[in-house]
Amino acid sequence: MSNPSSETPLLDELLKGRWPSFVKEMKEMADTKPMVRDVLRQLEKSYVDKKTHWKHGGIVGVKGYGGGIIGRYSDSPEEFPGAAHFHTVRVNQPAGWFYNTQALRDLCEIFDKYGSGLTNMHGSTGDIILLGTTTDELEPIFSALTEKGWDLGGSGSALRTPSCCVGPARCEWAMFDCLDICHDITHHYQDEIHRPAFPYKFKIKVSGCPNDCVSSIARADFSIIGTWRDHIRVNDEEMTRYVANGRNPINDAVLLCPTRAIEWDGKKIKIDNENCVRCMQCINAYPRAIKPGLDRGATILIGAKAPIVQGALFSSVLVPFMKIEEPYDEVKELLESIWDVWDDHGENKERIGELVERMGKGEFLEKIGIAPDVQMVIHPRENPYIFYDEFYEEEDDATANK
Amino acid sequence: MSNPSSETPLLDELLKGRWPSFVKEMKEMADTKPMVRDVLRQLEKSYVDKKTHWKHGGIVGVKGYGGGIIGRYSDSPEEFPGAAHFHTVRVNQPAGWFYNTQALRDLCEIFDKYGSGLTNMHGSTGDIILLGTTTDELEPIFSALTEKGWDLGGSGSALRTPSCCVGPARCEWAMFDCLDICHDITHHYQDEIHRPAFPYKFKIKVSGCPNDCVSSIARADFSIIGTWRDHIRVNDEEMTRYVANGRNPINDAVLLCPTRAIEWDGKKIKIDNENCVRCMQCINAYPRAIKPGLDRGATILIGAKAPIVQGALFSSVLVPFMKIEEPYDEVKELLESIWDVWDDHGENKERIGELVERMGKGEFLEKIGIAPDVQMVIHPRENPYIFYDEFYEEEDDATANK
Amino acid sequence: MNVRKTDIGCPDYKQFLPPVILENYGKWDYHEIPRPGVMLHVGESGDKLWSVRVGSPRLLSVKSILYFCDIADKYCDGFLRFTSRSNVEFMTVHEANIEPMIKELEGEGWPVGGTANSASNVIHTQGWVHCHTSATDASGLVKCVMDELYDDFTHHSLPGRMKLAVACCLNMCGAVHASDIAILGIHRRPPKVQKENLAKYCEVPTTIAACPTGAIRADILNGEKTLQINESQCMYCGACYTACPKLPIADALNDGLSIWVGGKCANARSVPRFTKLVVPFIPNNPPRWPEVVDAVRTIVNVYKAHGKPWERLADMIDRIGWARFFKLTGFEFTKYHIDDYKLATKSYNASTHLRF
Amino acid sequence: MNVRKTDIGCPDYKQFLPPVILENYGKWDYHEIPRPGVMLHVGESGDKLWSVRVGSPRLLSVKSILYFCDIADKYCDGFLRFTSRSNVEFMTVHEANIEPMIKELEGEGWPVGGTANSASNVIHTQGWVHCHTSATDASGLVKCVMDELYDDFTHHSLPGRMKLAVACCLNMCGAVHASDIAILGIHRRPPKVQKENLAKYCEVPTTIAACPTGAIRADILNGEKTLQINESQCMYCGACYTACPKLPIADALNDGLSIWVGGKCANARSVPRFTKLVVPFIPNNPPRWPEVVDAVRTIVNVYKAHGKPWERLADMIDRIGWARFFKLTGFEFTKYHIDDYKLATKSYNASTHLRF
Ligand code: SRM
Ligand code: SRM
Ligand code: SRM
Ligand code: SRM
Ligand code: SF4
Ligand code: SF4
Ligand code: SF4
Ligand code: SF4
Ligand code: SF4
Ligand code: SF4
Ligand code: SF4
Ligand code: SF4
Repeated sequence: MSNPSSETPLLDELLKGRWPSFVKEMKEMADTKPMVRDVLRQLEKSYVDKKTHWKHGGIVGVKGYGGGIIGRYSDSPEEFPGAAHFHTVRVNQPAGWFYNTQALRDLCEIFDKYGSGLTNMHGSTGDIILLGTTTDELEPIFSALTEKGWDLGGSGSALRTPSCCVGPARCEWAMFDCLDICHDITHHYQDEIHRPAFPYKFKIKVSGCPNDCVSSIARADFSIIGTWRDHIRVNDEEMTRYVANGRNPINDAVLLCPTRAIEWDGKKIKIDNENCVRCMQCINAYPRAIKPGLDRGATILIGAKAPIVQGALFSSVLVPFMKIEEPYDEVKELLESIWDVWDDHGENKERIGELVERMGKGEFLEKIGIAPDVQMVIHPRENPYIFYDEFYEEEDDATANK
Repeated sequence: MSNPSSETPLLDELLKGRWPSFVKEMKEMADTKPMVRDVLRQLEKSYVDKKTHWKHGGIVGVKGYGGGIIGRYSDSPEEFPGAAHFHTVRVNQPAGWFYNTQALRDLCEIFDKYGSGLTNMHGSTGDIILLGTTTDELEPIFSALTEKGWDLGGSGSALRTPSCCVGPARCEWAMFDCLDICHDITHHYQDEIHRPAFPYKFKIKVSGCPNDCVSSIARADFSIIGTWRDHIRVNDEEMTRYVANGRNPINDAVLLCPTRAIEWDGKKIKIDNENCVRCMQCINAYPRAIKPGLDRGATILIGAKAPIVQGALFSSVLVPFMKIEEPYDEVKELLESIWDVWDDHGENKERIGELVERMGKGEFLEKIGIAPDVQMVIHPRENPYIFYDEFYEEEDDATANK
Repeated sequence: MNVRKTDIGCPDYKQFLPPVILENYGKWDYHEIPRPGVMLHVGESGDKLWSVRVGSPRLLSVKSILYFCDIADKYCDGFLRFTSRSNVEFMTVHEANIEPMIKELEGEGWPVGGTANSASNVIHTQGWVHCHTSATDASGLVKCVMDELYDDFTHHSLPGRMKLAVACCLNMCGAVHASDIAILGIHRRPPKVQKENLAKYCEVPTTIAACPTGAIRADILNGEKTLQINESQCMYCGACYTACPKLPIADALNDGLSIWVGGKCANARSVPRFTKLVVPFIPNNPPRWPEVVDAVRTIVNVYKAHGKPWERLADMIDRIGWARFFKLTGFEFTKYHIDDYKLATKSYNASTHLRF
Repeated sequence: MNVRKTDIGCPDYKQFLPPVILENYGKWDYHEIPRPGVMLHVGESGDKLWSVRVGSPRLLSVKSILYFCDIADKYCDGFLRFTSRSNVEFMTVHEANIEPMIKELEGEGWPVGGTANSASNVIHTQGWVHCHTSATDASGLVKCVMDELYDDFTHHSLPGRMKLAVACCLNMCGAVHASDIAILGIHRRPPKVQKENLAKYCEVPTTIAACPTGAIRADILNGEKTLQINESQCMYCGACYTACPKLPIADALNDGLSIWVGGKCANARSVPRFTKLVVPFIPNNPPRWPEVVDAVRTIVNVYKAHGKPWERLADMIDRIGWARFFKLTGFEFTKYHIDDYKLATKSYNASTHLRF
């Protein structure tokens, strides 16, 4: 039999170049796994045909779970029998994507034994992904995983695996314990993750500060982003040291501040805290000299999603400031009241952001019991199409005229 | 009979105060004109009832014209017989709203003779308005007007009276002859003004520079706004003189420039002309020291309107730069190609801005034969819903695969 | 017999331009504003032209216009003009005429001002004086507001230009959608259909077609055609009343005013901007509308206290933020302030840029 | 017999945190980036933690993961982490370990970099490797682009942060809608309905319901239920193919790529921004997609030449204007660039702010 590389001349082009090659990763497993070899051959065919050779066909899963597995089948199973089934298993990552080597070695062993031995570290939503196994192996793999303390992630119309930035574990700017709340919420809502019961998918992402290192504002239905309410802390000495080292706070902070809230006169940093919009720029540029305040919490935003169907949405402010403290009851109550309204009013495959848009944010706020706040909008309405709740009836009119 | 003032106690409150009183204006005519007295009495009733007492009811006009008169009837003609008919006559103003006293005296005589003697100088669209006359007087008033060289303005689904800023007549910033083009267009399109044949109203307003003193960008379907293409002219000596007089160009220009395109080092003005967006601020602040360039013309924008039905629109860029020169053929050709497309595709009561919105600006441009230009948008599209004109058919596919 | 003249268009503006303008046409060099209400334009030739701006209620009797003619004849060689805001401008090359002319005008109760950083005159509409869809009176509101802002019209008392507008219904005949401060008359209920004998007074299909939201449907009453309005679809625009007198929309109890700020038309510094809602509803309280006047005064005071030179109200609010604007004015932020129409999403705050 | 375990959730992260992190948890003082790919975090305690960031293709075999484990055991006391962009981070308190560890990793072909002002790794999706709706291959594109940007990953060669993303269809599983540079696979034609025997393979009502635009209608063929697609309503999203295998959307001739720029997620300086279209269509040209690589290189070069410190691509374009960006890159501006979807109006230039 010929060497597998000769079967994939186009893909072999991707073994060249300096960036690590996914083809190399696949070939490494192809040597021992016919499944991977067939997937590679099928991929080569895609490179020739310029189209995918996967098809969708029915839901697969493990007992008692409504999600966590993405079923995938070759459209040419005769040609690529090893690729006939090639489902992915989504495994819930630990908060912050931290591992010890023992845990990873356990996972590798399981993935090698029951599947292709290929992974995505990690999927876009944050899961550990075992890229490819057969329907038969699903139950065994699930048992092996739970045995070692791992569980599945989400898919379908369910809560998806929450994720968070590295936060307090390694970052000076984490305004609350992102890892802990991410872990806590994941455990608290196991049922919502594993048994799809929502109108559509729901994603939670947690960033410790407005830099938003998990892109929560763009990719989560419910975005928790750290912020502070009190004054920025400044240290003129440290700034003087930066300047001595050749840094220029006028260029790196003053001129970049979106609201012109910071001044530097060569000696002192002055912050107009009333106008500071917590954009992080001066802090990012001078971590030793400028630090967030100490009255910390998070802004909660709602509704981000990719463009299908109504166009992409970013999350927008729902609660300008909330303290984020164990046991996170306030967050959970908010989540549940949102899910209730979504349950009552959401259409099938309607993301929460689309519901807010369709219903109107003012109406939505009323339904979840939050008072309108001017910080929720960039500006008040520009059109006069106000539907007033309050007005007089004709009978009042009659009375009034008497 | 009692003194008219006692009939209108609420309105009499508006005789008080320092600002000139419209009630005083009306009362002046009420003394001699029962029509005005009844209108005043009806207005007093509105002040008591808190509602209008006018009703609409059928179109009135002069022979051969489809517009120019707004029919108005009292809803209580028995109570206010003088207000039974109280139509307005819209008279086309001269470009720039300049008059000599003889012309005004002529108008006053006509308005006094055939109507209420009340006017609006001017209506919001720019017309001279005779506020109130009866159906019988319409033909006589029209003859008297034309006799003295005046004609009606527009109403209904027609071209409305174009208007323009004071421009070259008294302003140093007029980038072209706004009065002349306004006059020329008005005369060229008499038929379009007087005989409604459009899907809806169409307004043209002409401003000599981006300050837009006739709010063309907010209130005209077709906005002609002066601009220049070459470099701003600066005069350091004049600036030095302003500074000697206590002015501060850093505050009045440098910090207010939207693109930071202007610098002042205490001696020299420096303009980054590539980045100047022609916002006028530095020029407005220092007319003697900073002046627009000399390669002058106008930006043409399309589509402004008030909010009914789809929300208010501003005009948006259609032609970033056009030379505006007699006989204004380029402007006229553009206008006509727009009207043609509107005629073919506009729905009843659909303003041109709404059509552009519905059809898509790209499509609209194609229809009127203008090439897309990035200056027409704030930014390129954010969503992936592109409908491609070009693609291969299945047959091509078959061929290609052979 | 005379041939009936038609389509003669407007008279030629050139005959109405004073000689100094004809000579310096397109060749003006610069201008100054020596005092509120007076502009000096200087030509490249060195010629000078003074213009005196006079506030007008816009609704003018021919008597007042004739009075203006007298002034123009006396001081301005018989020329005058009106502005795009309905003010009157008296132009003269005789500097010596300025003071006596102003004195005479002011003596007769005509305010001189409205230039540069003063409150503008108010662009407005017909209201109860002449329109059938009006939810309020425009001229009355303007009178009350300008009485209040009189000193701001006659002085350069503001940080920057301030443009006001009033419209009496959602048609917004004027500049309400793009003014620093705007007062808008609003209906809050659908027209009340006078179902009986309706078809006698109105053409049913035309009326149905007139409704922008498709809220009107044909109905039958006593075997005759009539109309009905779907309340939840109606946005109270009054277009149907224009078509059919049996659908009056005026409703003394539910009509009133809303107040808007932060629009602008000029491209100066920032791009043009739409006006934004600040007070959703104030009941009609003629003849002096004190609540409206108060609200306007509040806004003007905040602008005076917090605006920086050249800043329009919109520019100031950009700088201090809407939250602070609501705090400073004391207006309440409600769900009505949150857009829920077509482009609403674009007004949501999709960032953590917040001021605490 | 063992009880089947379910709903145990993810393991506790605490067990995976190295001791120095447990001790300094939430008490970090500041950080520095001593060289590309290396971060130093200093605790209030004075403790120091170095992290080495390694670029990963994301699609990893267990062999590579085990190799990473070996490295972590050797240099990092057995701890490591992955980033939100699929890079690997090796953390150590032993400064002396840094250089040998980097040498070893680089020796095995693992690039160290991706910090601060370097090109980021590319957030991407499944493509032909695993997804049925893909219009292109994600992993292949990423490989080609990162080969080209390799030196920009390993050096701080850019004015500011530059975040890249690839997605293989409009579902945009990732960050395409908010990245500095994004490559998006697109279909340009509706699925081709395989009408015969369709009902045997798919549940017709579910498929009809799956279409976001309502473009799919039931039809009858040979007396059996089948489907038809209204071409002019279809926006090529592929949702129907997910529901029914008889509606394949992949189409070698009409599938391809589009290129987008100027999105961002961080609230740093400016608010988050959506990505904008710059190249509407490039045909698929595997295995090296040279036209795509060229376009990305062009954009990166313009950014390098014209960006100012800290500016993201979006910030730079704000400053120089889109017209200049198109001029500098040489990309053609076409009608496809002009939005014609729901919120299009908001993207029209409603001002005379123009650069000539
Ligand atoms: C007379 C008039 C034009 C006309 O044909 O009638 C006019 C005349 C001048 N305008 Fe204007 N503008 C006139 C209406 C406008 C309008 C429209 C309006 O008021 O409805 C605008 C746009 C309004 C808006 O943005 O909402 C307008 C925006 C400007 C600006 C930009 C102001 C800004 O900073 O936003 C300038 C520049 C300036 O004032 O520095 C300007 C400047 C000027 C100058 C200085 C031009 C000149 O060199 O002569 C004139 C004297 C200004 C003054 O009043 O101090 N003119 N100007 C209008 C007077 C109206 C009135 O009676 O109050
Ligand atoms: C007289 C005038 C107000 C004034 O007091 O000055 C006026 C009065 C009317 N307007 Fe207007 N509009 C007047 C300028 C405007 C403007 C301002 C402008 O032209 O710069 C606008 C906003 C700009 C625009 O065109 O969008 C305006 C937007 C409307 C609309 C909404 C149109 C829309 O597409 O949004 C309507 C409703 C309609 O057309 O059915 C309307 C309809 C009306 C009607 C005809 C209502 C009706 O159906 O009877 C009003 C007659 C009132 C009356 O009793 O005379 N009027 N109207 C203005 C015309 C005077 C003149 O010819 O000089
Ligand atoms: C490790 C990671 C978090 C994690 O939990 O995995 C991380 C870590 C740090 N980020 Fe981040 N960011 C990480 C993804 C992000 C993302 C999300 C993304 O890349 O998809 C964003 C938002 C992206 C966007 O706007 O599109 C992000 C926006 C920032 C910013 C704001 C950048 C800006 O100017 O726009 C900062 C501040 C800075 O760099 O000055 C920041 C700063 C930092 C700091 C300096 C925080 C700290 O003090 O430790 C960390 C090192 C930065 C570096 O790479 O130089 N981080 N950071 C992520 C590394 C991804 C990678 O492997 O490349
Ligand atoms: C695996 C993953 C891409 C990857 O390579 O990492 C993925 C893969 C798929 N996504 Fe996704 N999405 C993945 C993250 C995302 C993200 C990013 C995120 O979560 O941060 C988004 C954008 C954010 C969002 O949720 O809007 C995303 C937006 C979509 C959409 C569009 C949803 C929308 O409302 O706009 C669909 C379509 C759908 O749900 O029918 C979709 C559908 C799919 C499906 C299930 C398509 C299908 O019907 O079969 C893909 C399965 C591919 C496969 O072969 O496994 N995927 N998907 C990501 C999940 C891995 C994980 O669990 O960690
Ligand atoms: S989001 Fe903020 S707290 Fe979290 S890692 Fe990034 S910079 Fe640190
Ligand atoms: S955090 Fe941002 S807004 Fe606040 S002072 Fe610093 S740069 Fe300005
Ligand atoms: S628009 Fe420009 S040219 Fe016309 S009057 Fe105003 S400032 Fe002068
Ligand atoms: S005209 Fe405006 S954009 Fe141009 S330099 Fe002057 S202030 Fe700046
Ligand atoms: S705003 Fe409304 S009520 Fe006022 S004049 Fe215009 S159409 Fe009439
Ligand atoms: S008021 Fe306007 S929206 Fe309401 S029914 Fe009449 S036309 Fe329709
Ligand atoms: S972007 Fe589209 S093709 Fe790519 S993984 Fe997501 S759903 Fe599949
Ligand atoms: S591709 Fe999308 S839009 Fe087109 S028919 Fe299928 S589901 Fe509908």
